[in-house]
Amino acid sequence: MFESPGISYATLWPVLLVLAVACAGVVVEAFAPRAARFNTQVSLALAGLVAALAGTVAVGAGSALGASTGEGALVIDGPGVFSQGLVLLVSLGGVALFAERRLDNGVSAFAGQAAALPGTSAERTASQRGLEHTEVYPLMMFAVGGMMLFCISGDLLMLFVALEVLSLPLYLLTGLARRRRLLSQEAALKYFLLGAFSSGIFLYGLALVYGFAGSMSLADIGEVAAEEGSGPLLLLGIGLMAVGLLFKTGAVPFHSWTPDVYQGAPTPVTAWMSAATKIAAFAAMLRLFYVAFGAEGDIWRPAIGVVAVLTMLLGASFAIVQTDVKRMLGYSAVAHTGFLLTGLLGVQTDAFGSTQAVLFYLTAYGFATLGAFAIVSLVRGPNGEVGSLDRWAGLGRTNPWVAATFAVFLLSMAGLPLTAGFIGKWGVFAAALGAGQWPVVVVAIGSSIIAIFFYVRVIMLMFFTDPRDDAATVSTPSYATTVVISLSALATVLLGVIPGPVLSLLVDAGGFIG
Amino acid sequence: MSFVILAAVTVIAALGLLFARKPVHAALSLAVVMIGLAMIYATLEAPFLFAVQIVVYTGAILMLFLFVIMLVGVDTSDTLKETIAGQKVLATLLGVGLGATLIAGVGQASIATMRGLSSANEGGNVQRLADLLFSRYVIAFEATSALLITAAIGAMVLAHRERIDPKQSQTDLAQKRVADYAKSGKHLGPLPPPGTFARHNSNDTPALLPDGSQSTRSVPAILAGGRTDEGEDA
Amino acid sequence: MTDNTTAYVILSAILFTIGTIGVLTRRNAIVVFMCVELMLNAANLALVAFSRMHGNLDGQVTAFFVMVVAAAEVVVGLAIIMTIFRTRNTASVDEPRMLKW
Amino acid sequence: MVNPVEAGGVFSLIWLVIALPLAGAALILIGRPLAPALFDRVGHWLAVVLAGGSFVLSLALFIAALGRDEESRQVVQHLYTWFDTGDLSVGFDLLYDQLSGLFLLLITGVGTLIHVYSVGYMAHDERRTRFFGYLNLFLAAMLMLVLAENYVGLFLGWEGVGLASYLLIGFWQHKPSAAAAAKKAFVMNRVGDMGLSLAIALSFVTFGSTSFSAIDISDTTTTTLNWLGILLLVGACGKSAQVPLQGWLLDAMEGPTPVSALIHAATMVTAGVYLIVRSSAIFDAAEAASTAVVVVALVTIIWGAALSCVKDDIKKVLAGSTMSQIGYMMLAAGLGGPGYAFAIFHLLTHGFFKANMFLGAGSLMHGMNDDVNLKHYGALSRAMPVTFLTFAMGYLAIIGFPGFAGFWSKDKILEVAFAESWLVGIIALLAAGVTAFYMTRLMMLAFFGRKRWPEGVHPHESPRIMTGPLVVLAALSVLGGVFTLGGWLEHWLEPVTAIGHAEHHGPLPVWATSVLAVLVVAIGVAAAGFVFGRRSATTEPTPYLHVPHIEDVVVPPGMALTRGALATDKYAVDGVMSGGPIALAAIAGELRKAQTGYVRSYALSVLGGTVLVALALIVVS
Amino acid sequence: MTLLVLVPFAGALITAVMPARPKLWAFGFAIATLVVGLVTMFTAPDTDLVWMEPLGVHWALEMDGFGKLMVLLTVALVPITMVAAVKDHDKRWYAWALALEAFALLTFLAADLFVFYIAFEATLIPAYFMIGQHGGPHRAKAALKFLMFQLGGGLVLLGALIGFFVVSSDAGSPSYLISDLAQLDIGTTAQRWIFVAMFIAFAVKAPLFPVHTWLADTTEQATTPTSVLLVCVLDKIGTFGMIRLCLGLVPEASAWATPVVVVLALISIVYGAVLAIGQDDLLRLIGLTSLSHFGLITLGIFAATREGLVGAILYMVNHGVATAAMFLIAGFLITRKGTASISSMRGLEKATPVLAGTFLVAGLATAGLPGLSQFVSEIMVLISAFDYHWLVGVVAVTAIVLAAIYVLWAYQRIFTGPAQLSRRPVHDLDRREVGVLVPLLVALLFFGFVPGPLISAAQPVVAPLVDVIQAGE
Repeated sequence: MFESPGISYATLWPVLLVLAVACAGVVVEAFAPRAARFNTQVSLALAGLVAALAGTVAVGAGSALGASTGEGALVIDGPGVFSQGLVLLVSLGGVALFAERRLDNGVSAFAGQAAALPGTSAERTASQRGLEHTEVYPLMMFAVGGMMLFCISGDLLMLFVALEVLSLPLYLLTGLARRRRLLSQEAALKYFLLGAFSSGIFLYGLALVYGFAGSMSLADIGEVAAEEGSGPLLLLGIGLMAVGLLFKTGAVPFHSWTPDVYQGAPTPVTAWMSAATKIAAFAAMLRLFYVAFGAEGDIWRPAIGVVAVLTMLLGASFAIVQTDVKRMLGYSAVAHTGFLLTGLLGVQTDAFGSTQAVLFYLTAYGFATLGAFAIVSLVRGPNGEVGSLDRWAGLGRTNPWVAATFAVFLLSMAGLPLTAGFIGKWGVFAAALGAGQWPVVVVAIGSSIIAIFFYVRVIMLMFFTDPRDDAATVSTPSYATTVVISLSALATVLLGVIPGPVLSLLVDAGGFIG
Repeated sequence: MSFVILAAVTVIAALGLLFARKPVHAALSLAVVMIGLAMIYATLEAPFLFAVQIVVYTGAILMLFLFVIMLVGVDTSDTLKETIAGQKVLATLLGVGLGATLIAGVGQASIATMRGLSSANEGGNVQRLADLLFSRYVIAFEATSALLITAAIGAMVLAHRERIDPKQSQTDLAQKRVADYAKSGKHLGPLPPPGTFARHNSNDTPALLPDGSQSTRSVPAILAGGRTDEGEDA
Repeated sequence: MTDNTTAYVILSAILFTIGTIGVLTRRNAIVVFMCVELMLNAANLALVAFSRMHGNLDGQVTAFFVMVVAAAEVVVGLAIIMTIFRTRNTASVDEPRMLKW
Repeated sequence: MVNPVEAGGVFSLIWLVIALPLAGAALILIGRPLAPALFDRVGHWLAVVLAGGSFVLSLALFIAALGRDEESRQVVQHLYTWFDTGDLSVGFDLLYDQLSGLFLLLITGVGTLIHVYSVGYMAHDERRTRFFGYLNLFLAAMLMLVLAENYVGLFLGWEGVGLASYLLIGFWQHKPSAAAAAKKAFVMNRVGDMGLSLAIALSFVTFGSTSFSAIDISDTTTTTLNWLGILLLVGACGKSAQVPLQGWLLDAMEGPTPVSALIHAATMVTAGVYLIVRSSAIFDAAEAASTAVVVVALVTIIWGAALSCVKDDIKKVLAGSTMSQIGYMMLAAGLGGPGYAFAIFHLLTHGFFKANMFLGAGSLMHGMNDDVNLKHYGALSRAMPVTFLTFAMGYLAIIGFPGFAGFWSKDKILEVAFAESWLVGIIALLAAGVTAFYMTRLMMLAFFGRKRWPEGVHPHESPRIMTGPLVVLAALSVLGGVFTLGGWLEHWLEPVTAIGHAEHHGPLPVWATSVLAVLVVAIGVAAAGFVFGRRSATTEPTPYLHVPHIEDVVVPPGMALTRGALATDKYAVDGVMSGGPIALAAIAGELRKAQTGYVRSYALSVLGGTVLVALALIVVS
Repeated sequence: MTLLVLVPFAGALITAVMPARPKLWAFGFAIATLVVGLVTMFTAPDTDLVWMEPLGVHWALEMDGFGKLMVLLTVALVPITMVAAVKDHDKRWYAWALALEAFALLTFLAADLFVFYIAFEATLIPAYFMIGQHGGPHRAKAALKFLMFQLGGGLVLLGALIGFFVVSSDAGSPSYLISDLAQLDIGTTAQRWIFVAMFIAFAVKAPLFPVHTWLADTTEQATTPTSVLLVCVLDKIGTFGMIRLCLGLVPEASAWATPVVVVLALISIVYGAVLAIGQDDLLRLIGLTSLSHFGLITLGIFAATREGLVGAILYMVNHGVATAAMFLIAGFLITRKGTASISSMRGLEKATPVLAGTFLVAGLATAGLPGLSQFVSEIMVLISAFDYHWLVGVVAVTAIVLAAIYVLWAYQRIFTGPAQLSRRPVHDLDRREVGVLVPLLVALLFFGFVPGPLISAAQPVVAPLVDVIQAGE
């Protein structure tokens, strides 16, 4: 009766490695002396991610591409592997940001004693002793592992489990800020409750889809749907599952956690999470919608289109009125979700189709947001990071290079040519327009105009406004953050100037398969 | 028939979740729902789930809930009065709307009658589940381990308070006190109680020492300096 | 004993609805979270019912996984709720609202 | 009809006629800031010499033309292609023909005299050198105007004289009135130029070219020709100060008096007449346009005469008179046929006597410390005898005293006017009487009667350098009539105006017209003598009814329009353009309140979205 | 040809980092660009390299007659403005100016629509910083407004860009080469949408009514060298695009839209001039005159006759020179008076005759005085407008009166009247300033009488366009 499953470890080992590193991290946490933990954890995480990245590249270049493994639970296809690689890349940056200890007098951005009450002497002592939670590294590695699984999940159950694996550590990491812990804890609570709520909805949708198809496998669902046509069960299932994923990506009206969590979470977490979660969620969403629900495209496109329109418009509009830079970037993340959803409305083609468009957009956005939040973490006052945009005024005069780099990220998010964001925006719009979704594209262009306003306003503030008396200053970071910022900026510009190789890579990677 | 009874029980118990003022009552009604569901699982040819539902869900998870409720304060009770304008009405409307949509959708769908699990369960429900679990779903199964480890770390990080310094014994404290006195002349005895010989007996009024001077040490640090401020440096 | 899946699914839909309404209307974080658990349970019921309808065990396996996931989620969730409670002395979800607008 | 031959011989120097004064202008205007001392010493003489050279050359050309047979008197010199877009080709071509030959003589001749006069008149102005630069620039532009072989080239000169006129009217820029007058002149000229521009466009659209030689009415509808004529008339009205675009001319008297003589009497203002005569081929075939010219001319004749009767400023009296006289020219041109030649004839004689009188007026002002108010004059005939005598020659010429230049030219115009119709004839005749009236008034107030000089004024005769040109011009005023001897002028211009000696038979015999004219003039003189001959001592300004000019009617609403446009731009257009973001921000500012911070509200929106998506899917399917 | 773009770009980078004498370096690079530009004009072959293969994007550059004129204008104006800017601009401005030059040149050279778009948008960044870093007290706001309008227009253009991609992909393999796009058979509806998108973008750029409101604010706040580069070079990209892309790629839709465009152009002509008349701020005034002039250029373009198009192209060059002179003179004036408010100036002719003279010449050039270069183009445009419809000609021709009013009234208010008593003596132009203006004024005069070279450059570009359009009608 029992047949041992055919698991292709040759294609799967990067994921497993990441999870193994996470477990190893836990072991380190238990047995290594306190003083050694930081260095061990960081090097372990970095080494694991680099190895996994190399493995992913090898898998991507290898012949195994296009196979499914674990009896169809995981699908190793081009887009999946690409997004895995992307997750790993931004996670490398994330680890570097996590490990930044120069900014805040030799301690990281994470709480010294999460269990100590905010404002008590215990908390202060913990800070003074330079305590920190090195558990964040294993937590992060678990999340990365979850994301990588999410990217290549071939059945609904895997999808659900991966979703939880990536979510739980995020809830925890959100609540671990060293400064402004009340905000951080509030963000964690909100993120958790809403996340649990939406994953409940997702799960119910999953159940309905299973009820319709009688199978968990995405490919089977696609076949059944193509054969039998859509029924209410499937449609409701699509709707509820979409909610779960739209929530993760922060689409309106499921976005309300985004600004709060982006603001409350420790900035390194925000930086990494905003990039990595979006990549993983969209990779999963593309696969789900193209492979399992591809036959229902004409039905879900209008609904997703409406969501995309709402997301772009509201995300951009709300960002205009923000005064806190992290919150503003949070709303901007919402707007970007809208643009990505616009790309989702396209169709898969063997040339430059919506898969390529969305993945390129994610690449561009990932680097930009990682870099932007990294810079946010540098801009500080006497009591830690300064979020208030007013106090950013004049940064371009006092710190031209930092401000200029921030401007590059903002311009990329705004989609100006010669930055990666432009090609990304071009791609998703082209994908949608190619599928005849011109009304959404028209709105997208309109919202881009709105969005530009707040990006440019920040640039104006930094370069053309006189600094206030209590203006923020830029702390000198360690190499870790510097490298992350520099490489992100470099990638942002390079992908804007010579996007050809990446585009070709994406076209060669082909579409999602069942 | 058994289904109708069980359904009625579970729905009523579930409603208890909405209307119980005390969290404990809510937890107990959730327990009823879960046990009810467990019984339904049994009727649905899922004996393994029946057991797990009772053992794990009701026995472990729900107990965790109760445990935390006890911790948080078993006596607290919610008023059911809504503080956010329109929340209750909208929530009910939308919730019922969603429910109606679901029910209508499910009802409309020509759901086939049960095929039954007799063939799938051949050789025992648990065995067949195990087959699936360790073949097709083995990776997911492994992944859940990550989930559980995460949960464990999470609980540790958020709840466990690590001792920063080795615990000091009575001897250590006494020796330190004497050493301090030798070095800086710090007072050996206990702190003067606040308000002693002072005009007011409030805690933030410094005590007067025998020589008539004020003893700043008599005011608790928290009152003298105040708590560190939360939020941005304003 | 009915052989009609619809009844089970409708029951699960009702429970799911009650769960969602509970999330939206209850203020005690723990109760809110219990309502989420109710939603998961509702989904489980549907899964098990569908499993029987289709004559395969995938639904049951999934339900089992959901329980595991729920267990992990509960641990994390309750830990977070505890943290909030310790700093603010309240378990109300309405209380922490420094982050807004 | 223009049908020229290629330039050769002395005619290959046509360009030099323009180039000489142009070079003068360039040298002076650029050189003066670089080498002030040198140019202040010799600049004005340089200008005089170059203007004189131009005159000599013009004379040589005229003699050469006289020596040629009739067919080859029209000469074109192709300098280079100005611009050529394939369809639209405009050459930088100069045309010397009978018409432009006469103009050349007038412009360079009178121009040179006025240059000489100015040497004296401007002797004490610190910016004299620049004045001469402008004068040379004017000459060059005016010569370009009359030598151009196509409408675009003409337009170049046309605008060039406008520019020079602007610079010269506003020469004394420190006077706000002068600056305003200069601007007004240019702008009103430009209103006319709109007509001319459109005429250029229409001629290109109609004839496929802007060249005079391309004018071919055979394939063209009368409507088009009428429109073309009317557009040209609009242009002419602007430049020649015809009603309704006459308002600038009187203000232009703010400029130095030699300018008034040269530009606003003898040459530039007659460009409109030149334009119409040059376009005679069009007007001959455009009945309605010709009628329009006649109507405009008659109104202007009366209007100008009326102005002259009431103005106390001697220059304004003369300016009004100029308007009126140009009206006569326009009248003749509008009547067509031999009228073209008579228009040119009157133009020439008017050029002489009016320049004479303006310079005379300048001489008077010179003696009177730049006072222009006639009421402050009186009994100057003895104080300034030369000026008086030369002025008198001009006076007799303008009122048409038999034998003087003006008699011959005005007489011819009255002839064709009567030939056209009784009404036209009588209006023209009566206006001649009015002319006599106001000119006599001027004479009486200035030279006779009591001294009404303000205190401290000691009139004296002007220096030789100023009176010299006066004498020459006075002589021409007397002798200008020679052109018409034996119908020479009509014959000479025949190839240009393309008319035969069509006999014109009016209701009156020719001699009767002359007699009538003399009679009416005599009445005018007598009336003026009667009114102003007494030893009136008043220095009160003459009262008159102010009739709003077109600019008075247009400018206030125009400024209101501008203000309205500004407000519209700021609030409506920019309000919509820039207000959008503001409104959006306001809306977003309100909507963001939906982000209440209550996690349950967030959950509510999630649920709302769920219902939305679910329903949308159901509905779409 | 790539070199022509790279030289100023490298110059920008070097200027930005050069510690010593950065302005001199910048000027050197501007001159080098001028030289390279002139050499390239006669020798360089077209460039065509594959850039982004999946998108069909080529790094393709070519220079036709139209491009040559625009390149000439750009490479000539940049060094001139640099000399004018030397006193009150720091090295950042110089670096940005070179960057602006590089991107502007790229738009004029682009033979690939994608490259054109990238350069089109990229110009905005330097422009934004140039406005925002030097100028009036409200420059940040003006810069923001400028950028918002321009980027808005640019995003609309992005719509057209994507439209082309979709059409081109449907027709086979995607290509953005303009020559390939011109061969495409685009459906009527798609063509019209694409046209509308492109036209909006170019109308914002150029600018035309009613999307012109950024112009006056920008010119008011920016320094005059910045305004020169913005209005005289950058805005030309708008009209350049109208000819190259609207007429060139979607001629049928252009013909379809002509009535509306003509009306907008007419409104711009009259409205811009009327607004200019009412301005008290000299810089706003000059900015708004450009609105009027861009109306005329657009009119010439869409009248789509041979002389109209040639006239429009010439107008772009001549307007560039004349308005540059106007701005720079205004700048010199403002540095002397410390204000741009006309009402606070009076009688300056006395103290600064040369300045007054140059103002008058440049002003009259913008007013289309014959003999100065702008006249030739203006008369061509007017003729073609009249040819299009007599009423259009009649409305357009009012420009010559209105222009006379705004130029001369400004002159009257600033330079005439009794001289102002001022504590600070006002000096006439110094040598540097004269040196800046002389080339411009000579060009105005020279091309006024000898526009032949310009026309012969423009003609071959225009001929095929007119043929296509007339064949379509």
